[in-house]
Amino acid sequence: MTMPPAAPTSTVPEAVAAFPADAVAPVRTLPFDGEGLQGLFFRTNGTTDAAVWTDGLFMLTFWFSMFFFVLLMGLMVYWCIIYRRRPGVPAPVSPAHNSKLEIFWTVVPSSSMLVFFFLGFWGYMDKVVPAGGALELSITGQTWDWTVEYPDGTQSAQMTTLGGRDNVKIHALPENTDIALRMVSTDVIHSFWIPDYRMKTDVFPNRYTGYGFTTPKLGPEDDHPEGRYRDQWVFCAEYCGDLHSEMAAIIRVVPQADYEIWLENQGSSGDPVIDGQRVFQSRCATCHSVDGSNNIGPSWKDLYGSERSFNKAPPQIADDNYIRESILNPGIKIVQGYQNQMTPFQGVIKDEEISNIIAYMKSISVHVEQPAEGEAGEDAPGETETGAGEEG
Amino acid sequence: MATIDANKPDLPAAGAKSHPLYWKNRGFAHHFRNADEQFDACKLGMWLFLTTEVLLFAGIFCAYAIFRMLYPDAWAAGSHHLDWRFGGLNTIVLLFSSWTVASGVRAAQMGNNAALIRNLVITLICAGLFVFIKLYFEYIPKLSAGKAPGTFFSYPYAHDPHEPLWWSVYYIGTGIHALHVLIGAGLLSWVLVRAIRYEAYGPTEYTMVETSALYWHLVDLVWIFLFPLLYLIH
Amino acid sequence: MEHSIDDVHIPNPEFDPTDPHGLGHGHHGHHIITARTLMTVLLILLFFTVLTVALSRAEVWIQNTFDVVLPQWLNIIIAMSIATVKAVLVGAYFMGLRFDKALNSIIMLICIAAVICFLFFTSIDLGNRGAVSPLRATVLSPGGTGYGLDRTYDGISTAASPRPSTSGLPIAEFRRKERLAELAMEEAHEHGRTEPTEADVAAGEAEFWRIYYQDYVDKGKHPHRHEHDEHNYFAKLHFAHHDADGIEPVSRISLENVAESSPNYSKRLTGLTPGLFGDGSDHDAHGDTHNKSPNDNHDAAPADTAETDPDH
Amino acid sequence: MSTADRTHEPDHDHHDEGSYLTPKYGAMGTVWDWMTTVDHKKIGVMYLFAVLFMFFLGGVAALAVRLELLEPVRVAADGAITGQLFAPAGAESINTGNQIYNRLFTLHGAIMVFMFIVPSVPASLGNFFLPLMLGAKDVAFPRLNLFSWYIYVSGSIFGILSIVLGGVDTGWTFYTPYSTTTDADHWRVLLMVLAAFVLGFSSILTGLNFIVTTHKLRAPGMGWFDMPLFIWAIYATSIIQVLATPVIGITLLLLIFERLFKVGIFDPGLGGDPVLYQHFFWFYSHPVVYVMILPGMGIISELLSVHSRKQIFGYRAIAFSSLGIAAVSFIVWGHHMFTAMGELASAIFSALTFLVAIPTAIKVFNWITTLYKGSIAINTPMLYALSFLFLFSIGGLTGLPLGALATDLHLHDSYFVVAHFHYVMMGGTVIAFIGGIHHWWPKMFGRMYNEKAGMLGCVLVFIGFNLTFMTQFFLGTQGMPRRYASYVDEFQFLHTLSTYGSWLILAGFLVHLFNFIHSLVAGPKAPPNPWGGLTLEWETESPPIEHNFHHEVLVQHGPYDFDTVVPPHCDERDFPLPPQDQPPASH
Repeated sequence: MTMPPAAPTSTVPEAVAAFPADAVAPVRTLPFDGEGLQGLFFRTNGTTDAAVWTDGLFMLTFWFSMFFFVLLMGLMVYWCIIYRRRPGVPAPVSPAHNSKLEIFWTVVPSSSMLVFFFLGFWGYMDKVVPAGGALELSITGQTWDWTVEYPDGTQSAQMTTLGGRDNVKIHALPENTDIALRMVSTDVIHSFWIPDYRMKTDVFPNRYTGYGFTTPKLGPEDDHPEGRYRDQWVFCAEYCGDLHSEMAAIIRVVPQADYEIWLENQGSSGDPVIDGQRVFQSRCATCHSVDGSNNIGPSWKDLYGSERSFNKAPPQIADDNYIRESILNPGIKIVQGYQNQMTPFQGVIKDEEISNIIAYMKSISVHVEQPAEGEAGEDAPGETETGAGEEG
Repeated sequence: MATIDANKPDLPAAGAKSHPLYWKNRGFAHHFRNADEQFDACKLGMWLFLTTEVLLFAGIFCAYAIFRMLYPDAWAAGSHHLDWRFGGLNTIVLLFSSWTVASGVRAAQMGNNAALIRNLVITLICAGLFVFIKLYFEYIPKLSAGKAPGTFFSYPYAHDPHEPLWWSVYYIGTGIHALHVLIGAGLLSWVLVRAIRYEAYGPTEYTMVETSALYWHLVDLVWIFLFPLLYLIH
Repeated sequence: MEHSIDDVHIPNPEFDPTDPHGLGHGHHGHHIITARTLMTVLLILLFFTVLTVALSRAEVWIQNTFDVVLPQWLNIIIAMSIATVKAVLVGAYFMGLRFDKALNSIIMLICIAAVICFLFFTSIDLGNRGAVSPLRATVLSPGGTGYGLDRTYDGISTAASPRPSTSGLPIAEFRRKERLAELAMEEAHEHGRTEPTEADVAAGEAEFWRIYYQDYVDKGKHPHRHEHDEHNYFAKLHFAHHDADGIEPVSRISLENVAESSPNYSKRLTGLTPGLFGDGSDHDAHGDTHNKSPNDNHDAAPADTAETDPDH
Repeated sequence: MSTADRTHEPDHDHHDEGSYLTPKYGAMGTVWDWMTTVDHKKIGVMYLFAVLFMFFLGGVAALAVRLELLEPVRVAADGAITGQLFAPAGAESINTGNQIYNRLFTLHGAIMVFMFIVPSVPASLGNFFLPLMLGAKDVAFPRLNLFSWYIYVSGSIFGILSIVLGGVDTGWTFYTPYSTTTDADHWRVLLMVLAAFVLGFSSILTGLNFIVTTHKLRAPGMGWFDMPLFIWAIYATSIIQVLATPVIGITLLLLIFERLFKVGIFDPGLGGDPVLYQHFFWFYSHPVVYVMILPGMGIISELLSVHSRKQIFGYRAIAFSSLGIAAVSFIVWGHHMFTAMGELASAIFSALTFLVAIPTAIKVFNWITTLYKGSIAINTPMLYALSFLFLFSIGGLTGLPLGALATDLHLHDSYFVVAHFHYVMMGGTVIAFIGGIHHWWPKMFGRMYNEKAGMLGCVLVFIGFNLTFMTQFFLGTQGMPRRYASYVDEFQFLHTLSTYGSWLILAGFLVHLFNFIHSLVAGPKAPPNPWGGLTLEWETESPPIEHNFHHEVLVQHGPYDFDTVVPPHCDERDFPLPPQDQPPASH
């Protein structure tokens, strides 16, 4: 495993270490630390005001429902037993309706519905309106990945394998901070769901949506061998295609100081190959591999400089221009054997990132003369999740 | 089969033509109690069907209203590309045909087969005229200028980026309406053929005329709203 | 037991077994509308048609002659009221609802109620997206992102209009650029060049706008309709209102003023900052917004335009 | 119930007729006879077998989906992929397996919604029993009825063709822009959309037919409030079908245009709006939820009343609540889109959504009160009715947190929603449907089924159902999104339980299947009125004769007057009346 360019110093907790801190953990689950019945429902008790409100409202409806359910089912079973049919015995005459009773059981539930509506609406407004001065994250949903951009333009390059999936991006957030999300999609509808904050909102192409939440305050219960943090899942909740179920990310709530170090470590390393590899990991690894295996898209291994044949275009050598075009406008030339599934990155990706990607592709291609045996040339291609797994 | 049994007593033959479709030879289906009930049932069924047509067009009107609200400029610009003279002419054609159809129903009720045939023929001519104006003076020139829906839009001098949407709504709305004109014309042609060949409709048997006429009026109704929305409001 | 499908129960003139008391005999229940009524209704309908057209033309005339821009809702209310009156006439007389069983009218009313629900609630949502956070109503790129346009559909011939890959441009914008390139190329060919020079591009652009306004004038719709021009998205991006002769564009509106000059677009596009994510002065928080806009590479991109701070 | 023997109408009596099932024309002739029949009973039976076949197809897809979810997909330390069932041999990525999974759940949803549950009760039991219960000889437009059957068949063929060609992965909701861009190089999605479009016409025509029949063909003496509650439910259903289905027609038509021509109305790539599609879609698809459940409610009203031999409690309240549900269903569709809509619309729709709870609650209260002082027979239909009350109550009550905005933002598109609508759709409609089939089986086919086997099947389905879907409530609240081919390890235990439950459901349905086959082949002959029902269908023979009734019927008592009327064809010793010293309360 390559040492990260900006090696974590001993003062930096391992949990917020710089790229690539992808220790393989094949089976690892997030904690189940809720209490009582509420814990059974939600795994962890709500940590923020909005989440606590939601849990409370949920439990209120639960006990309300439970009351009526037990009452009705109890009566049903009881009457079925005592009024069971006996041959030759008629059912006694009983009234066919009772206006007072019927009005009673119409009015009472109706008025409680009003309460549920107002409680729900109150909690809703709490969630959709972020606090003023919140830390604003800009989120782009894309098949099948979330790109989270911090206010300074940084994007996470930290990956892990967790709960059975590769390339789960980790996005660190400072504890006890107001966060506002501004979200947009580049292709189809997604939905950004953080179950721990009990909140989701759909992410649309060509239109902004957003919501806000507050990160929890960390306590001793969040201490791990690698440092103090709390992981929270992000899921895509609106069906978006083949890898909908893989469109997950982790929000890692860390202390403020760790957050700043982490943010620092996500910046450019100065080496285009390393940076290109980061872009690959954060944007491309869902669909492309670098070990030669075919995924949704062609593998990048030995791609650069090879001759590509297309469905509806004359063959071409994969050079810089081709790669640029394929990133920005992938629908123009579709490699034989693949479908037109990639989202155009036009307007999404920066020129610098494209150059880094090209540098990275060159470094893992046999069609390009590699600079020298050693450092970047050989190790970079092995620097994938599976390669790391073998070593770990 | 439960309901519609053949039950043919001797026909009162005086002056009647022998074909079973001749209006005096027509009875009613066995599961109805009398002919009036059957007539009412058919008419009720037709009205219910008309509600489904209204709701079908409601989708188009809804798309129109929503995008008008969101992109008023595109709608204003789009409306300026339409010529009110053709729209107005078509409105008059349809209103006139509605009148002839209503007169046709009246003729059937009065037992005046010749008038029924005359009215139906005029109506069908109006239907043809409507479609001709639509195609020749509207669709074809516009399409050849590139004012087409969606990606087919190739008119470079658009005034608003949402203009392709306007054309989508325009073509879908008027296109589905024109389709209904054709369906209605088909129904009326069938009535016409039966009126000519069998004298099938008279005072006691004009269900088919009445229901086809209702359909035709609905087509007219839809156009009464489409015309100002597309041509006049900007 | 024949399975005859047709209506064949013949009422016996002497005795109708299904109606032993003769209650259902004859068609006395069916109202026959007089020819005079029908003709009157037709004339009224034609009158209203002429009226609605005349009122619509009058509005245009007033605007062109007196420069008085009547509000849009007036136009809509008048036209729709007249259409409703016409529809009621057709329903009541031509379709006979007035003389028919009430049930049929009730069915139509229920149907119209459903239509109103449909329109009302749908427009409540789409018209109020920005009620709490203006951001939610913000369209990234007016006219679309171009995504998915290059997804071809093999089974269908698209020869009439090959689906372009617009590189993230709205289709109208894409066609405009196509045309500009064509015109530049024509200019180049005229001068015997194979590649257009900068001068050719400029000449092509001038030609484009000439046709643009010519088209306007030829249609007889507009020349002095300020309201219209104010809302003219492409025109206002590059050129001011036409000068006296109504054809030659004279000056460019600078990009910064676009939002101000267009109430409708500014409302949607500058809704970014106030409300949800700050107090309105916090423009920097959105400085990176246009990075995500697929068409930010194009100077005329509206999202870009509106989000751009004047001092940018 | 007694009939007025109108002796002066000899041509209206059908003394010598055989059962509608009796073949009269030889083998080929009989097939042709069935294919061209305008008899509502035959059409109803054909619908019954068709929808049950679709239920089987959709059920197979459901089982496959559950099987895949038995284990999470994991990338093991050595890079191997475990827990993925669907990937063909040699597949290198998770991708292939996911594609198959996505097609399977779409298949499940589309078949179950469009081809099974929407036509299920109205088109089969409704077709068969609506005219019988009204005392009519047929529906108002018999040929239209046959026509809508063929529309249904051709729509289903389109759907199956689409599946055979490789299936679609849009989800049954066809949300744009995914549905307009996926599988861009193939006709499959178009075929499936076309199938749904065509099936809509079948639904409209059936509903139209039933409304006219109810208005015009009630037997003499049958006022609106003498109609059985099943008819009320079907009537309300038909109103929704007629009013809502055209909107899905235009929606799917626009979707077809969108795919073929890229008109852009729903496509953000062309400036259109994907949320507009959702409004269009749910304006139909929310009311259609009540198209699914209302007939089930109608069945339950019949079952509870007949098998507890008891006046239904609050007849008018139940009848009007059916209409109330139909009316309210048109103004609550937005609760499917709380995560997509603006705040104002969300608030309005949330408030309106709670209106639905009121008529629904009224129904449940009335049903349970009906049991009070009844003479309750515990047999298969009654067990199903009781299961319905249990499961439907859960389904309804779990709608509360989904209607409240704050909780919905968490639960939307999660397994909680999946569990909720399965409790309503399957725990409600399917349970009622199967109960109804048992209840009317003797009438439809003239054979009794095995009561013990029926009860065993019911118990298995009930337990299996709760195991399958109760767990999904917890999955949803804990954070499991729906339509996931794979999931994180936290959820494995509950998913495994759920999959085991699905096998129990399968076992239950297999018991029913064999029971029905056995009954058709070797069941004992059914008497005309085995349960002592008072509605008109028990008046005629089992199975009914071709013209339904020997005489024109004249209604002389209400459908639930068990206190005062000995059921037709029944002995008073078996169905004793209560002492008549006190006047029965009438409604």
